[in-house]
Amino acid sequence: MAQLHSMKLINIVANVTLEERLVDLAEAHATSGYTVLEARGAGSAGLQTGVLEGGSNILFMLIVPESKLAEVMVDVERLMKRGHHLACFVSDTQVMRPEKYSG
Amino acid sequence: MAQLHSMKLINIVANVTLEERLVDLAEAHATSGYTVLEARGAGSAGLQTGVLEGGSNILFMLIVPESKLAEVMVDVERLMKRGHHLACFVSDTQVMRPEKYSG
Amino acid sequence: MAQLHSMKLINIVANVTLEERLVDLAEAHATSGYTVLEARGAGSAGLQTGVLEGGSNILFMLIVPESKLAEVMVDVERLMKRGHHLACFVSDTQVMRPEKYSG
Amino acid sequence: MDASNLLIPAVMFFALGFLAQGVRSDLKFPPELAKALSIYLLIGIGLKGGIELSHADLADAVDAVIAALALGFALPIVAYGILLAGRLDKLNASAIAAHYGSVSAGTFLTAIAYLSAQQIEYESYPVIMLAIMESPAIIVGLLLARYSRGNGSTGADDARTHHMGELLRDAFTNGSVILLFGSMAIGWSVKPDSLATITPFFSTLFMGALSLFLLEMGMEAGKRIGAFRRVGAFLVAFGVLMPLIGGATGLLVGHYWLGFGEGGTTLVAVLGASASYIAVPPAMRLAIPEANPSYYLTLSLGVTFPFNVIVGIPLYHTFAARLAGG
Amino acid sequence: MDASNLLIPAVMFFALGFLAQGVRSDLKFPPELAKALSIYLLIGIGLKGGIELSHADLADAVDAVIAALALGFALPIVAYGILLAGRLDKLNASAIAAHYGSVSAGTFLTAIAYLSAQQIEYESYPVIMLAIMESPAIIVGLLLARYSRGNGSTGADDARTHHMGELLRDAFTNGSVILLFGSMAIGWSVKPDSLATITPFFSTLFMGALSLFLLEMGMEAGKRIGAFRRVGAFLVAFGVLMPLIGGATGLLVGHYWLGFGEGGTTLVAVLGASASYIAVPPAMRLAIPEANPSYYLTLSLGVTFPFNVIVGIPLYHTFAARLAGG
Amino acid sequence: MDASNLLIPAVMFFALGFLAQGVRSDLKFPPELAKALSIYLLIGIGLKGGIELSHADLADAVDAVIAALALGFALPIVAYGILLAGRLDKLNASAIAAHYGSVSAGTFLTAIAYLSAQQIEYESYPVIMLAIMESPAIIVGLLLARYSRGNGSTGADDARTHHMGELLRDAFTNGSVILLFGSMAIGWSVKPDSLATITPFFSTLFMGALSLFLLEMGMEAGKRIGAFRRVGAFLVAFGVLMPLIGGATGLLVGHYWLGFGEGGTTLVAVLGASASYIAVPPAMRLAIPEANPSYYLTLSLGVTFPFNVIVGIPLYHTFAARLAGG
Ligand SMILES: Nc1ncnc2c1ncn2[C@@H]1O[C@H](COP(=O)(O)O)[C@@H](O)[C@H]1O
Ligand SMILES: Nc1ncnc2c1ncn2[C@@H]1O[C@H](COP(=O)(O)O)[C@@H](O)[C@H]1O
Ligand SMILES: Nc1ncnc2c1ncn2[C@@H]1O[C@H](COP(=O)(O)O)[C@@H](O)[C@H]1O
Ligand code: NA
Ligand code: NA
Ligand code: NA
Repeated sequence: MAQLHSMKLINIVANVTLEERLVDLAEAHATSGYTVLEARGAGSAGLQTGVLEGGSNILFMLIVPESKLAEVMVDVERLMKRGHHLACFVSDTQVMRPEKYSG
Repeated sequence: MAQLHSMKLINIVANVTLEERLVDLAEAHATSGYTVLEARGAGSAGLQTGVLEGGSNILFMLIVPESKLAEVMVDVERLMKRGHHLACFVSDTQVMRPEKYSG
Repeated sequence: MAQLHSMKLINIVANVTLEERLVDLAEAHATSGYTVLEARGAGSAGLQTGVLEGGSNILFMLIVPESKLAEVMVDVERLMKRGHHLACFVSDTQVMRPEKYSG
Repeated sequence: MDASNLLIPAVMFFALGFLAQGVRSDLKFPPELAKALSIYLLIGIGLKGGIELSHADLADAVDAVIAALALGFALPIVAYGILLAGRLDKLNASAIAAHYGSVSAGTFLTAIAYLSAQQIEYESYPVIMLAIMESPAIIVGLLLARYSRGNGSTGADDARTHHMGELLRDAFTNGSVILLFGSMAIGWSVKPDSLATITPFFSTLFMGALSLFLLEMGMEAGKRIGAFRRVGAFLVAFGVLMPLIGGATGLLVGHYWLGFGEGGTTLVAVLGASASYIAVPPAMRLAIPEANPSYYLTLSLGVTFPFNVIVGIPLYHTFAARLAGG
Repeated sequence: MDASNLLIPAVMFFALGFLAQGVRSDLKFPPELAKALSIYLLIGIGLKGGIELSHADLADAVDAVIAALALGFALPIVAYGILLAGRLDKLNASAIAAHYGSVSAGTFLTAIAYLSAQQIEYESYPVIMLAIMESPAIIVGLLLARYSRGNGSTGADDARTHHMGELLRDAFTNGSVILLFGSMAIGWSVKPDSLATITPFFSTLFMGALSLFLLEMGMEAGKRIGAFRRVGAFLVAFGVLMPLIGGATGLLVGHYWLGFGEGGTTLVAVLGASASYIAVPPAMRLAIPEANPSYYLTLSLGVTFPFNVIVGIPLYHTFAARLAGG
Repeated sequence: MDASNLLIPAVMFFALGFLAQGVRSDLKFPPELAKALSIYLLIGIGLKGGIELSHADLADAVDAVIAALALGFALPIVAYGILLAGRLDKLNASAIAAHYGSVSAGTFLTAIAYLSAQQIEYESYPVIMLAIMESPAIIVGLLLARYSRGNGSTGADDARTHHMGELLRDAFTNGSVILLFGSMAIGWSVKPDSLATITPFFSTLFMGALSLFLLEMGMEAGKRIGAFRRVGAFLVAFGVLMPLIGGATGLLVGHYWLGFGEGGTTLVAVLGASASYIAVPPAMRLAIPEANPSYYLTLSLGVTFPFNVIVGIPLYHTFAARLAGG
């Protein structure tokens, strides 16, 4: 197989109303794209059953080259500082075509 | 950006009827919360098309500090021992605010 | 807890029409199963709102032993070579019962 | 028995879905749609049952309830015996047995559409029996499983499902049971003119919504055929044999015990013959996790459901007509 | 006030959902279904309002609109004051206040079903007021939050929600507001015979769809009870007290200001008493992210909504009848 | 041509969705809802077509089918030529061409609503033509792509889509094709009184469901405008030019070949003018993966669909009226 190259996978679980902001964030950092999954759950903001918009989560996934991680996280931190309730976790991952993600 | 701290991400793919038990499990271990995504798939329990409750999966995600991993996994193992059909996989991940997850 | 064993988690984000092919791929390599989640997003193939089939993504997850990774990735690469628009990223993960995934 | 009787929307949409799967069409249904439709259909049945109940003869109703309980308790035991005779392990046998003691609302409603298309009258009690029959089967399944496990030790730390109290609780708080009895209570207690405000939604649309549901169920059934080899010839045969036993039992109960006519007897036969694929599988997931869902789902959804819709219903009706005629 | 008046489908399905949750039933609703139903219901209300508007007396309509704006601006300020008096932090107080200035379409429609079941006439203007009242409450909430934050510095880099222009934009492009006003415009402008083609869908089915929606909302309300301890006794008490204040205000506005009869006054009271759980929570998520959603969702959905449906509506109606009668 | 003719629910709900997107409203639709509605609408059309077919003149029906095939095969080739002339690469040209040879049920139904609102009669055959026209366009698209690829080598290991047999199979097992022909067969074969049981669901509600669907499609169309710069001026222009060519061709075919009146000719024009955004995109995803979906989705959904709904339908109707009048 083609060799694999290291990337960072940024995961953000937040209320669905934040989706537009997260998409803006992805575009601001010129990522190759983004992925969104509908989710429910619970946390400091309480129960998110996914039934009403005010109580529905998304899992927002962003693959970025390690070089971009810091700048993206600064923006995520800004959202948290502003008070938005979200869980953000970053994992190592590997891809076949690094150029695709290094816009 | 703020420094990142290591955590464990526990993923469990199981039938949706197990959700209530997994939530109880998360609360029993006082995690900061949990995330649930609807899923379909196939495995030893056969095809899970997601159409009927008896054949619908969820992906249950739990972020815990490494110190909590062992105790949580013991409970997950208990579910498997009881015969529940599930796939559980654990990954390393990093978060900005470790205190949030170390309830 | 039971000891954990290393596995590879292959993630593929692609249009829902590719699901059948990815399932065939999983079966061709005799994995213990597969998991599919509905997703939306954006990338080189444009905006995927999830509203119309032609613009709906899935996140296809495959847990395989490291020994199987290469052969599976060769098939994934073939799909990409054929022109299919997809994002594939591989992560390390750990499971309790390795025999389950080493079909 | 005239094949053209099968040319009703419910049956044909089921066949269409089955066929779409057969030709490997890329036709996809939103999974939520089937769930929404099954909730809608259960409420619709419940309301209908409640209205019937409000002007039902109490003695007859009680008689029907007792007959339903009898079927619900007896059939799983018969099924269990056959499955053990076929060398199936006890836990899978218990789980499968529970499905056959319970009923399939989709099959029942198809039978009603089938009778209506031929202007055949039917008693109202079978609708009530349908609601009754979910729970006993689940309970018997759990009892069989406990007995199969020998001492409850393995279940020790799963008190919620294994103590008798919880066992009953789970059987009666089952989602489908709540919907059926809840809407039955609503249909029974609400004044007719007030009920009339929701009739267009829950009654006028009913048969159309059923057709859409059966289209999706046809696809679901089609998807299970791939698992036939996996479950094996014996179980597939059981999936055809058991409805015949249940149907025959239902015919006798409907005609001789309850004294129903052609229509009502057919419906009781369908209650006996059909296997649950909505209410019971989730219950078994929790109560008998050791059992393999691909066994009971393949049987109830992939074998028995299509068999009843295409072959069973007309067959049971033919015999019901004979009994009534005789 | 006769309890049997509560035996209407809307209320009973809500109770059924609440009960199902109470007995920890495994009944599950597809989340998308509630979202689809709320869109459907908002369009249905909008169309109805638009049709009413097309043959409404303009002067009266303007009067109703002004009254709606007055309620929408005044009630959140009252709520804010009470919450601060209860030592709640300012940002949470602002967010909760906005919910009580706005309205709950589900509660409003239940009230309509309640009146219709007793053949009580009601004026058409409250439907228009419902559409009006979403926005002012949101605006007041944002203004209270800005004031609470002192200088807008923290919001500096979130221009989109914190500058006055954007603030108004968000309040008027809110999804529910767009649906209500958009379908109101359609109902107002489309020729009757052309509207008739969509009437079976948006009008004939309406009460049935509402029942299904309330069944799911009953479950949602039930799920929030677990959070009562977390939000504390004071806030739970506020969730019962505030609707009484809003309801009383609505009674006075409806009877003395707008001169409505028994039915119309009841509906204005319900507008005042109900708290939003569809339109406002997402708005607050963005505008006052610092506030804790579990507070405002638990209050509007878990406390005030059930209180209004079971106790409030009959209560407000009793007083409205007295006022009209006197 | 009177603009007030556009004041029909279908068009106005589409406009509302488009506008909501334009003002960046946070209005959200459950994705599953659009999928469920499109399934519902396709079945509804199919049933209607089948019923029409059952009392259609066979010779005329065959004639209409042949005309539909002719349009389905000819238009993609025209489109392909124009796109190559515009220097678009062959594979994207093939994929886009297939969309324009096929049809948009949403546009077709809007046209029917448009005609009905003006009490204009129309022939029943266009409904049948609609079902026919999905497949040929897909086939031509695949053939163009194979030819573009030169020797099939690249496809060597993708036998499933590249061998002629599979190619035809995919074109005919396409989900939309199965739904249309399947329900057409049901509408054609089921006895009227039996069909009547599902009429309230599939026919009475039809126009209302269509409005809801178009509201969501309006939002989808609005979301695509952002991609205009990406696809470029030439393709956007093509998205307006091609429906005019297809519409003109349809006018000639409808009037001179099929001898339809004002209504029928308008519908044939719409079949020619509209581009698929439900059936064809998934087919192209598999058959021409190299093509960029953002091109064909932006064109069919973001350019041609709104153009036809707002400008095209009244325009084609004006000319159809002239032809019929002359
Ligand atoms: N420990 C956790 N594990 C998994 N998901 C979590 C965890 N904590 C929070 N979340 C998710 O993140 C969302 C927002 O978290 P919070 O800001 O704590 O409300 C919650 O609704 C959960 O879905
Ligand atoms: N190798 C695998 N990769 C990804 N998901 C899997 C795998 N094996 C099982 N699963 C998921 O886990 C669920 C339960 O697995 P099982 O217990 O094998 O039935 C399945 O329905 C799949 O969704
Ligand atoms: N950088 C990224 N991060 C997360 N998801 C991505 C990224 N790039 C692409 N995707 C996802 O992969 C899908 C296919 O990618 P593409 O082939 O670029 O169209 C997109 O629709 C996105 O959902
Ligand atoms: Na049975
Ligand atoms: Na209020
Ligand atoms: Na066309």
